[in-house]
Parts: sequence; C-alpha cells; structure tokens
Amino acid sequence: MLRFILWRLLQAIPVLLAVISITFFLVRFAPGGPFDADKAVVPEVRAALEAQYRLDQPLHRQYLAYMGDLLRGDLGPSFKYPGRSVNELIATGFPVTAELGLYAMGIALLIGGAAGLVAAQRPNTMQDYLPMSAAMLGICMPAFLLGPLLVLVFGIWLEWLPVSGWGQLPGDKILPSLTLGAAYAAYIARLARGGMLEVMSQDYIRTARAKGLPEYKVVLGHGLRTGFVPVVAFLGPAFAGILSGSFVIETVFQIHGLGRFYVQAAFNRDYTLILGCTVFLATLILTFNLLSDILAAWMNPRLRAGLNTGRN
Amino acid sequence: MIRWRIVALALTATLASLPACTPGESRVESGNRLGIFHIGNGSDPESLDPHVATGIPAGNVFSAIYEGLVVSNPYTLEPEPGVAERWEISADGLRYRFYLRQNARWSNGDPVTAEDFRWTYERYLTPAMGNEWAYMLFPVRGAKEFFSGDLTDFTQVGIRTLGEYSLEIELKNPTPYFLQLLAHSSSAVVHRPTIEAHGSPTARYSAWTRPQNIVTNGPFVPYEWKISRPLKVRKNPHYWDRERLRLNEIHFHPTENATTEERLFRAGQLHKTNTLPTDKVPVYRAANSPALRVQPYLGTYYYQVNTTRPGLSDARVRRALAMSIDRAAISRSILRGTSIPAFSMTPPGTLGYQPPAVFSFDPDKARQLLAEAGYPNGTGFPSFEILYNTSEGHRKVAVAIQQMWKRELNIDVTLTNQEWKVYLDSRDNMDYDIARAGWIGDYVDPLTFLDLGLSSNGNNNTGFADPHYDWLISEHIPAARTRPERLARFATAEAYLLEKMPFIPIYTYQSKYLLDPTIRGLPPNIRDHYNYRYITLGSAAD
Amino acid sequence: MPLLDLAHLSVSFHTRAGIVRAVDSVSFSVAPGETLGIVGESGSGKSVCCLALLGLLPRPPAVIESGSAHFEGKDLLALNERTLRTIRGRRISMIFQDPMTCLNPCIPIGEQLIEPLLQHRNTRRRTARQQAIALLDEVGIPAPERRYRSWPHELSGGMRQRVMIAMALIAEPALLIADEPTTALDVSIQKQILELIKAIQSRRNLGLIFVSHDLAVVRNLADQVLVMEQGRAVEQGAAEPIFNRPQQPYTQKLLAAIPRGSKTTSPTETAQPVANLLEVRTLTTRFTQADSKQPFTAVNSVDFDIRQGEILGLVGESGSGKSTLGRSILNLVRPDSGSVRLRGQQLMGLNRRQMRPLRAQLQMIFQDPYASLNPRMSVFATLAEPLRLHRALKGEPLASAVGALLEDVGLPPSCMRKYPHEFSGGQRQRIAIGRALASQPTLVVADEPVSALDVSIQKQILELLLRLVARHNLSMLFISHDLAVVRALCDRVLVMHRGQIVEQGPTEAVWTAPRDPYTRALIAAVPRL
Amino acid sequence: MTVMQAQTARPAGRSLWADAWARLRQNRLAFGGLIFLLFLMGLCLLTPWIAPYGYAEQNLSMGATPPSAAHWLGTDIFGRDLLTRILYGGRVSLAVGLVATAVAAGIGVLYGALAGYFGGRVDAVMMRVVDTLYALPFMIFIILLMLVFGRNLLLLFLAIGAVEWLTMARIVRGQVQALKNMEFVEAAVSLGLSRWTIIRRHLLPNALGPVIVYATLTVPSVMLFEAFLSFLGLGIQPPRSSWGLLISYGVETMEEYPWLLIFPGLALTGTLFALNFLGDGLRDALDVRAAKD
Repeated sequence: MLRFILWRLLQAIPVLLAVISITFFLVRFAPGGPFDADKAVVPEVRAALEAQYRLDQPLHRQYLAYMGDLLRGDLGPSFKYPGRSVNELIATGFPVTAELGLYAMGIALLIGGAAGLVAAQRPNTMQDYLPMSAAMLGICMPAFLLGPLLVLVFGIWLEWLPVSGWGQLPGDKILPSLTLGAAYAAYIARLARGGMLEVMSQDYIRTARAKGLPEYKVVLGHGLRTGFVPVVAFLGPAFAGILSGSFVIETVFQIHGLGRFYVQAAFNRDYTLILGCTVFLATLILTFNLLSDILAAWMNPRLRAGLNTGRN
Repeated sequence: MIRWRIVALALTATLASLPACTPGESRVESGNRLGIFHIGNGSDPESLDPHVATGIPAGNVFSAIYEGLVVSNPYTLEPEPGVAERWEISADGLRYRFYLRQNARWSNGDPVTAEDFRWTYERYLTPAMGNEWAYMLFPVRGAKEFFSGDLTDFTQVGIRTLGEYSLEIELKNPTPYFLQLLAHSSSAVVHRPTIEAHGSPTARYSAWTRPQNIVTNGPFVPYEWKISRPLKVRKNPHYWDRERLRLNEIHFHPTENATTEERLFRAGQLHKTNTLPTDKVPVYRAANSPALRVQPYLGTYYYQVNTTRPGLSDARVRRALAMSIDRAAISRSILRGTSIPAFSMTPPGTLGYQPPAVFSFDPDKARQLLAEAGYPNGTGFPSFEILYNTSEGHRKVAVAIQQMWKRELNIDVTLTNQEWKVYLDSRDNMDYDIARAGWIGDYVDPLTFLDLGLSSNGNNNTGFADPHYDWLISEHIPAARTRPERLARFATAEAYLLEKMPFIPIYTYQSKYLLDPTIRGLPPNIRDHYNYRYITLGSAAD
Repeated sequence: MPLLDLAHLSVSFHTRAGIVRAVDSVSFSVAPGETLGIVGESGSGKSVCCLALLGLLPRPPAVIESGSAHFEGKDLLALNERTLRTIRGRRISMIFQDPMTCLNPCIPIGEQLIEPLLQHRNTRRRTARQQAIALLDEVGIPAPERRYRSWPHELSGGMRQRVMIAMALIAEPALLIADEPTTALDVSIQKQILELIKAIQSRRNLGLIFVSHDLAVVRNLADQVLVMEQGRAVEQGAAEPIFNRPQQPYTQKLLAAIPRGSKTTSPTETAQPVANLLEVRTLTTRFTQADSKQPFTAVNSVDFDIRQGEILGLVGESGSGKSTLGRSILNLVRPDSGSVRLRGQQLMGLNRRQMRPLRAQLQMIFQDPYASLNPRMSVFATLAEPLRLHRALKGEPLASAVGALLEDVGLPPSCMRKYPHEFSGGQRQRIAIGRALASQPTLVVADEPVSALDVSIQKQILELLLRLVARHNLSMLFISHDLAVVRALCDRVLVMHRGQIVEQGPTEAVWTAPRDPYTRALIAAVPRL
Repeated sequence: MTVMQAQTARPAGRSLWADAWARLRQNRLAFGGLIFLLFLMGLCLLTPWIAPYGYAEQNLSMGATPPSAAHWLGTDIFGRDLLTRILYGGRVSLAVGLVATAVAAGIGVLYGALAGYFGGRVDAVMMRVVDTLYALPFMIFIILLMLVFGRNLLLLFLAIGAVEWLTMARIVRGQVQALKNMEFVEAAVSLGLSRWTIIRRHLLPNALGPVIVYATLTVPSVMLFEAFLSFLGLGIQPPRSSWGLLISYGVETMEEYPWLLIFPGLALTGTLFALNFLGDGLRDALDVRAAKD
C-alpha cells in the first residue's frame, strides 16, 4: 500500500512541475500586468512597484526564485492585496470552498446515490424514468442558470432562504450547496444506476437470492459494494471538479472562496496568487484522484492485494 | 401582454417596500439597535495603507479610519477642520500654515503631531514607495523633483514643521483646489512607530495594516478584517470628537455583484448599497421608493479617439461622430435615466463652472462635416472598431452607438470587448480606433478633466497633442487672477478641446444607490463623499 | 413419496423480438436420496426449469405460463416471494456453473458462507463461523480456519466450487440443484467435485437435480434422466435404459455425437516418414506477472516437431501453457529463447515486418467464435482481407475466391453480406476457419476450436477440420483440454503440464499406455459413457 | 446440410450499425431528441432567410417588451427581437458545440488509439501528459488562454476542444486496450496486417460506439462551457450572440424581464435534454451486448 502511494506521489512530481511551469510562463504572456490601472501609472511608480516584486529581474531568475520560495512553502505576497501573503489568502478562501464542496458532495451523493439506486431496481418503469429525468435536468441546467432560478424562487418569491453569502445568515449555505451539488447529483445518479444495473445482472446476485436473502440485503449487502465502484471512482475527479469549478457558484452567491480568488487573480494579473492557486488546486486534484483510486482499489479485493506491490 | 411587466414591477416594488421577512432580526434592525452601520462597499479594499491602495472602496474606509489636516464637509464639499484646527493662507496663495488641535490622538493614545504629517508626506513622495497618488502633492514646491529622484533631500521640499503642532506647506504655484487635495482620502496621516515596527517603511506588503497592528487617528479604528469578509471598524476611543459620533461601528461589506447587493438591501442586510443595477432603477422609481438615490457624480463617460488613425485623424470626422450620437436616447432607454447626457468633458456645475455648449445632437450637421472631410454619406470611410472593457453597461452603450453611427453616418463599426487588463494594455499602447473611457475627478475643479488633453499627460493616449491647448492649460489658466477669470479661461480651453474632439463625451455619471430612508447625515454630493461623523441611524433619529 | 413433484411447467420469455417458449410442459419428480440428471444442449431450457423452481428467473421478461411444483406440501410456483425466500437456501439450495462469478468478489468467503445461517436459522455469528469452518473441512478445503477469511479470487476454481457446495449445504437443505457445476473446471477437478457431490448426497440423503450438457458426467451420477431439446422433454426415465437403448432420435444423435474411439485413418501409418514441417527446440516463453516480480514461465524449454500433413494434439489442463505455446510458435507472443523453424527457416527473433510474408503460411483458429470475428465487418470483408493481402485478389476473382472459401467450410454464398452477430456459434467457427484457410497456409494452430460448442455442433466442426486438413494437405496443431476429442482427431499427441511437455507420442499409444503419471491421472479423470 | 437448415431466413446482412439504428428508432425519447435536434439545426441553418428581423435591428424607443404577436418571444432592452436573437445565438452555440466536439473527438481518438495500441512506455508517457493537463484547473486555464491569445471564435473552438479531448482519449485508450486482446485482433495480426491497418480497420470501428456516445454527451458540455465563458465575458463578441450570452444577460434582469432569461434558458436546456437523450439512446443502441440478445 505504502509503495503504491509513494509511487503515485513520485509520478505526481513531474506533473506538478509541468503545471507550475506552464502557468508561470502563460500568465506572464497575458497582456496587461498587475500594475496597469485606469489612471496611468507614472514610470517612477511602476519601476518602484516592479522592484518591490522582483519583476525587474529576468524571467528565468524570477522563475528560479519562485521555485525556491515554493520549496520553502512560501507562495509569495499577493500583488492585488498588498500586506497579505498568498498562503494567507488561500488559507482564508479554501475552507469556505472546501465546506461548500463538502456539502455539495454530500447532497450529490445522497440524492444522486439514492436516485440511481431506486431507478436501477426497476429499469424502464416510472420508478426509473422519474428520478433519471430529474437527474437529466440537473445535467442540462447549467449552474449559472439554476443558481439564479433557485434564488428567484426560494430567495425572492418565497423569501425562505437568504440570497447570498456564506456563514453569515442562518440557511445561507443551502442554496449554494444545492446548486453546486445538482449537476454532480445527476452524474452520480447515472453512474449509480449504471453500476447497479450491471451488478444486479451478475451471477453472484442470483446466488445471494438463491440463499433466500431478502431483496434489501441482496441490494445493499451484495449489490452496493460493487455497484458503487464507478461512483467511488468518480468521487475524486468530482471533488477536484467541485473545487476548481465552484467559482461559478461563488460568483452567483457572492461567496468568497478560493474559486473566486482564483478567477479574480486571473483578471487582476495577480501573478503570485494565480500561481499559488494553481499549485494548490493541482496538488488537491492529484491528491483526490489518488485517494479515489486507493478507495476504488480498496473496494476491489483483487486490487487491494495489488496495492501492496506498487503496480497499478 | 402588458401583464408580464406589471407582475414584475408589482412584485419587485412590493418586495422592495416591505420589510424583509427573513427569520430573526435583520442586520439593519440589529444595526439600528447597536449603532452599527452596514454599508455595501463594492469590493474588498486592497490595503489599509493609504499610500498603497488606490480604489474607491479603500477610499471609503480611509475616510472612516484616518483624518487628514482638513476634511470635506459632506453637504458643501468645502474643506473644514480635521486634525488642523485652523489654517492660514498667504496672500500670494503659496504658503499654507496649519495649526493642529492639541487633543488629536492616535488610537493608541499618542498625540498626532506636525512631525507625523511631515513624515507621512515624506513617505508619500518617496520614490521606492511607489505611491500612485504621489502626483496629488506635486503642487508642493520640490515635491515632483523629490519624487522623480532629482532631489534626494526632503528638507528641500516645501513641507516643514513649525513646532509640535504647526505645519507649513509651500506651493510652487497658487493652487486654488489645494485644500481639496489635502482633504483627499489618500492624504491621510499614518503612524510612523507602527509602520517602522513591521518592516521597511516603504514596503507595500507589510503587516502594519493588520487589524491587530494598525494604529489610526480617524473616528474609527479597524478591529476585524478578514479578506472577503466585512471590514469592521469601531469607535476610536481616543478620537478628539468622539462625543459627537453617533455610530459605534461601521461594517464595510464587500459586494462585488450589484444584483446581489440589491437583494441584500431588500432583505434588510444593508443600510446602504454601493450601487444599483441600472435596470433596477425604473422599478424603484415606479414604486416611488424613498430608498432610491440617484445623483450627479463628478465623472464623465466618454469615447476617446485614436487621432493617429486614418479618417479619425480629421477633427471634422470626430465632431461628426460626436454629433450623431443620440445621447438622450441612450440615457433614457439604455441607462434608464441614470445618467445625464454630456456635451462637455467637465460635468456641469463643478464648483460654479459652466462648460461651453459647442455642439449638440445634430445628424444633418454631422453628415455635412463628414462630407467635408471627404466621406459623403460615409462612402470610403475606413471601417473601425469600438474597444471597450467587458461589462454589461459598456456593451449596451457600444451596441447603441454602433447602430447610431450606422444609421446617421452610414459608417460600419465593429465592437471589440476586452478583459479589463487587456483593454488597458491596448489603450495605453494606442492599439485601438475608438475606446470607451471614463474619468472621475480627483478634486472638484475643471482642471482635473481638462488636463487630460495635455500632450504631456500620461492619461492622454489619443495621440492628440496641440501646443495651443497645452499653452492654454499650463500657462494661460494658471495666470488668471480671479476665480471668474479662471473659470472663463477654462471655458475657452474646453471649447477649443471640443472643437478638436479627441474625447467624445457621452454622459455624466450619476451615482445610484439604495439608502435606508431613516438614515440622516448622508447627503447627496457630487463626489459621493461621506463623513461618517455626521451619520445617524434610524433609531437614533427618532 | 417424491421430495419434489414438478408438473407441466411452461415458461416463456417476452422479449422485444417476440415471445419465446423456453420450457414447454416439462414434468419430473425427485425423491430423497435420488439424483435426477437433466441433459440437453445450450438453449434447451434445462437451467430455466431449475431457476423457475426457486423463482429466480428475471421477471420480466420471463413468464411462468403454467405448472405446479409440489415440495414439502407447498406449490413452489404459487408461493409469494416472501414465503419462497424461506425455502431458498434453507430447504432447496443451488450450485451454479461458474464459481468465480457466482461468489461475490468483494466479500470474504466466510461471510458469504454463513449468510444462509444468519438468515434462516438466526444462528449467532460465532456459532455460524464454527459450523462454516466444519463444513469447509467436510467439503475438503485444507486449512479452513484461514480460508474462512480468504477472498474468492485467492482460491482456485475447484476450491471455489467446494465453497459453493458448502454454502448450499450449510442450512441443511433437502434438495440440491446443481446447474452445470463442473463445466468450468478441468477434468481432474471435475472428477473430484463429482465425487464430493456424490458422497455428500448419500451422506445426507439429499434429493439432487443435476443439470449438464455432458452426457458422460450425467451417466456416472444420475438415477433418473431427463433429456431436453428446445424446451421440451424428449425422453425421460431411468438412466440405464436411456443411455443403453435411447428411443428418441435426438437422444441417439446426442449420444452419437460424443467423440469416442481413435482416429480411423492415420497418415503416419500409410505414408513414408514425412519431413518435419516445423521444428521447435527449447522454446521458452515468460510473462511478467501483475502481482509478483518473478516472471512466470508459461512455456518451459519445449521440444517437438510437426510433420507435414499431420494433426498434432496438444492437451493439458487450463494454465498449463498450451495456448501460449501455440501463440509462441506463430510469434503472436514473443518467446524468450529457443528456436522455431518452419521448413528450416528460423522464425525466432523476426520482427513484425519480417514476419509478415510468412504469415500466409501460418494461421490460427481461436476458441471463442464470438470474439474471434470483427463484429463490424461483414463475412465478405472478413474473408476478403487475407485474400487481398496475401493473394492480391480484387474484383471478380476476389468474389469468387470468397465464394469458394464459403463452400469449403460449408456455408451458403448468401452469407457473404451478413455480419457475425447474425450467425450461431458453429457457423461463426466455420467463418473463422475459412479466414484461416484463405491465405492457403501450411500450418494451422487451432486453439480449442470446439470447446465452446455443443456436442452436435462440435462433431460437425471436427468433421470439417478433418476434411479440410486432408483436402488442403494442411498440418495442424490442435490444442484442447478434452482428451476424447484429441483422441478422435489427432495422429500424435503432446501432453503439457506446467509449461513442460511431459509425454508425447502417437495418440493411441499415449491413450492406452500412458507412461507419465500425470497423463495417467488425466486419462483416468475423463468421464466415460 | 444441418448448417443450411440452421440458417435464419433473413435475406440481407444487417451490420451492427443498421441494427443500432433500428434499436435507436424504437427508443422514442432518443429518436425524438434526434428529430428535435435536426429540426433545430435546420432552423439555425436557415435563420438568415427565415428570421423575422435582423439580429442587430434596434428599436431603442420600444425597449424590452414581453412576447406579443409581432415579437413572439418579446424583445430585449434595445428593442431587438428575441426570437431572431435566439435563432442566431443557436447558430453560434450549435457550431461551437459541433466543431469543438469534432476537434475533441479527433484529437482524443487519435491520441487514445495510439496510446492504447502501443502500450508500455509510450502509453505511460502519453498518459502522464494527459494527467498533467487534467491537473491543470482547466476552466481557469482556458480563461488564461483567452486572456493571452485574445478572443476569437476559432480559438474558442480549439480551446474547448482541447479541454474535452482528455476524457475522449482515455475512453478510446481503454477501448483499444480491451479490444487489442480480443481474438479477432490477434487474428488480424496473424493475417499479417500492418499496425496502421489494424488500428484503422479493426480497432477504431469497434471503439467508435463509445466515441459517438461520448461525443453526443460532449456537445452539451461544450455548449455549457461556451455559455459559461460568455457568462464571464470571454465568449462571443456582440452584437453576435450565443445562448450562453443571452442567458447571462437574462440573469441580470430576470426579475424585470423574465422572458429574457426563460426563453434562451429553454432553448439551451431543451437542446441539452435532446442531446442527452440521444446520447443515452445511442449508448443502449450501440451496446454490442444488446446486439447479441
């Protein structure tokens, strides 16, 4: 197990390195710089600012210096928010995004898993069509459409829930989590349905029935373990997707999470913040993919044995 | 078929006028009870260091936590005493002597002294600081030279202390609006020991502005500032005028999305919004909402023309373009009456200045001018594009103008929108034909608008360079003896500029926002300037 | 008094294509301690009968049209699901064909084993565990304590089937239904499992329904026999008379199709010593394994020759390396060392490009007729591909060559435009044989070409192969696990065990006087009629 | 002769494609989706000739009006006909969807097939590249790309296509890896076919089913992505429009002029529904296991 993880971590290093380098140079080639402003910046000021942020040095020196700082875990100061380090900004934004993602994932798993499970029990009946059509709606309704619609209905017409914010008013976490979770719930529902249908046609399900087990034990005890493997395998990419994609929701609901920092940083040309977020998110994505691989492998006893030998 | 609109209007209007029914006490209610003013402040202030931050959100905070020598009266915008109890101006208008009040205190109890101001201004002008506001003090003798490094000894600059509580500033030329510059939020005084305790005094990324470190001298002092969370300030216990303060705290809420902000206001979460979406204005108007505030603002929305481009290099063409824009239609239909059609760069009524009326919406005249320039009925006119930065409002105006030019002049125009920084890059490199732009006055004086046309002005990236205009602005106007004479010369200069038309004014900004009607002491003014000392919340007023 | 009395069971499947009658008015009964054998080819409805008894048919599409099944005073077919559940696994148990797919791969076997006890007998977990371990011991699993915690994939096929049997027995049922329990197993394992079932049945006085396509197996086990064809019971009664004097043509045909006896004419006897076509020397092929650093030696230093015009059999149990050897010869798998000479030309070490011209002479026929044809290519395209490539045919000659090939393998020319999924398994195998012959090869490696086919079809294909070998003067390496088939087809035989050839010689010599102990055990395990 | 008797009576051969088509036609939802899409595409193709108004035709004094006899779906604040704008927007959205998907499918199929067929180290390296691209937070990456290279339609197609090919490559690779070990591929090798012929004739046609299915599911996600970029202001240039852009304008004024959000939203959601139904239908229809039954 340990070797497997180490091996995967080792593989992640060049990937991360490539990601950082691509981003580093890409942002530098974007037109406009961090100090461009509506009012012209006098050359003296610009020179002073560039000196303060090492931008007056040749690009490769900046790159090496950045990599050096990165090795020490220092992501540098933000351009847009002087006085705050990128580490600090990420530390502020990430818990919000993570919490949002966690709730969304929870909702997605709960709703999607249940819908898929129910639908798979009686394929091609109303019990299948209804939840799956609802799931389809989740896929077809982009978050930037669903979010405002939910706000319109629950926030403005019914006045049941706050329309924006995060953790400032009671209940303001519901709509964002729901919106973000909807699309993933839909995907999970489909995966769960597909997985369960596949499993329920397996011979060992027939064996379980032949033993006289009641249907719920057959489904939950025997079906779920393998039927949900696709769902588990999807969890890693899904969580990564939620984290790097949550900024739509964060924009719609005025939530100040990592996603919004990231997009704002891109618009502000906040070089260090862009890079910091990229490094952080890429690491997270890799970690979550690894975790879900481990989990999926662990759910499959054959692979579980393979985990010990360091191959994948 | 009209029902759609009626339903929408009725719904929104009722909702807007009804108090929000969210469970529990709303922020406005609890704020009224506890004396906490909840204000939508646009985005996060980028910093609490007045020499670093340049945005309006930061400026709004600075007015609350810092106090300069003078402050602006929110009703008249006239300078009134701040830390300086009184001041004297020499007859030639070159020497300002300020007498500081002895009871002015920093939030840690230290007295605010003349030396504090001298040191602040030295930091203000130190080149390594990279203070983008530095030009505001350039009227001071030697300030520009010190800033550009030609002068390294700050004692040579016209700022010196006369004892502990008195400060003298010497100007290069008489500057009628100089006190306004000192009242500007960037001219705040900063606390030297605190800054020096947290690293280099000129470092932008220093920890001295953290709430746990910061020491300020204004009516309020920050006590909580997490990024993207409300910036909270509370009464400064050592503030000299603390007895008169009605507010206990101000919470500046970052509200980047205007639509959301409006909903927050409706839900009783804000006393005042930063702005209001244009399309919401008619709704509030229709409901006669007392919360709606729409007021002229010291800013002009204009299109700047790249005068080096073929066709556009002809002033007649530029005038023709200007004359064929139906500003009234834009203001009415697109901006929903939230703007004032502009026929001059300087907003009307800038401290008594009335800009000249040089042109109007006159499509016939415009076609004639275009024909004179060699393009009768637009034939042969090179196609060009309008550049604007990505935004709903800019897009709408551009779409409308594109259509007007097509209709009136038969000129084909394409639209290009660019993301903000890309747009800035294109504009600064003159990589555009016609670009949307806006200018907000730094102070209330025509000069802040009219010096845009100077060939030496870094903000003039139109290629327009006219020696006569340069002379008018930099020599003719400063030589004016009296105020009326000065304003008359401004009018001459502006008429000349509009004749050349490197900038096509489109409308004068109006600030539009929602304000809890029970709030007193927040009068409308052209600079959208607040003085929090004057503000009382609903419950306190009753 | 019979334990189970099934009368007039009819089952049909309602599919999109229409209604298919899978079981048509079948009746039988089983007494305690008695074994009923149900035989028939695939699709004859024998499994459907059994599944219908326990309500395990997927409904829809299956519909039980009529019938009754009296068991311990209840009509199984009329019971509701709830009551039926108290019978399943408790009074009637089932063993299925493939022990790998029938055990849940994600649950340790012990857990699966005690489920019936927990469900039906409310046994406490600790007690259940003790019973399970005792039972594992009874079905012959060594170290049952340890095995209790094993995962299914850690057990061999035979072991898994033993677990399945234990699982079926643990709640002490009165009736055991075994649905092709040994089909997926090697002959030697099959023998052990059959003996185990027999022993347990007599020990516990179980009623047993034994379903199989293999008449020899059924004969060794059954007291009563039911022969099914296309859903109908064509013949039933006591086992002995039916096997000795079958009355119905279908039963006769089935019995006749079973390969028995030796090859009638052998070229080695008639002709003079023939030149070797292929010489294989010290051929070794290794694989890297997924769960071990040691490469696995699939073929270990093998020497043999194939003579011109002969059919050489290669027998061995699964995993003995037969298929790898076949593919190594053709360079489809890259051998590690040794030499392979085709008419003296060294094949070892040739790269793909160098191999290409030689491919025409070396062809292969595969085991699974469903996987060996490209489903997106019509029969014409499949057969034309080698013709274009190796004989540079096009246009009219190509079409007639394809027609000739089809005729060769006994398919009508109208097949040309059809696609593989429109054919039965036997027909597909004919197409695959046609493809192999298209390039006019000299050597064909046939890897278990008939093991996926029913006996009657198997017989036709074997006859076809014999005919073609003679007509085209082919040589063939015939790989099979079925010694009876090899005996009926091959001139000489190689016996392979754990990557090595343990014995080789003329088929009859090996069959009648095997020298190697492994060969002896193998031959002894073959069920005979 | 028994073989002859066993022959089924079907006259001509039906390829799996024909079989799949027959199955698809039986699936009412999927077939309905297909018809809907074809109808929509026809409408969008013919838009310049059938649209009731010009897409940039303004009537500022009229402004935003709700649906009426003259303007079936109402007008926007410029007084432009919404139906016309939705039709023109559909041209862009559908074009983006189809072209970007084609780009994604092209790159993905080639890349995946090569990686899957060659396996070993080639595969390892190629898949690490895919991993790297996966690890880039892609939405942001696209935003950066759009910033660096400026915006144009072609780049938009390419950029989105470049995002979506990753999954396509993985799918094809998996397919090819599975197919590679099938006996008919081994048969092709033993026939002496070249690698390229094997990939082209034997592997790709069999991997095409999942590719087509995934492609129909990629079209919606691409359209969503375009819509999202437009939402951020990085998509199409006005006065041209796309559904995404129309929606993002509609969101701004959804309380005052709900029809400006509802109709474009319906157009997009409806199309996505149809595509998803079609994709699911194709998945079932192209399933080889279904063909066996």
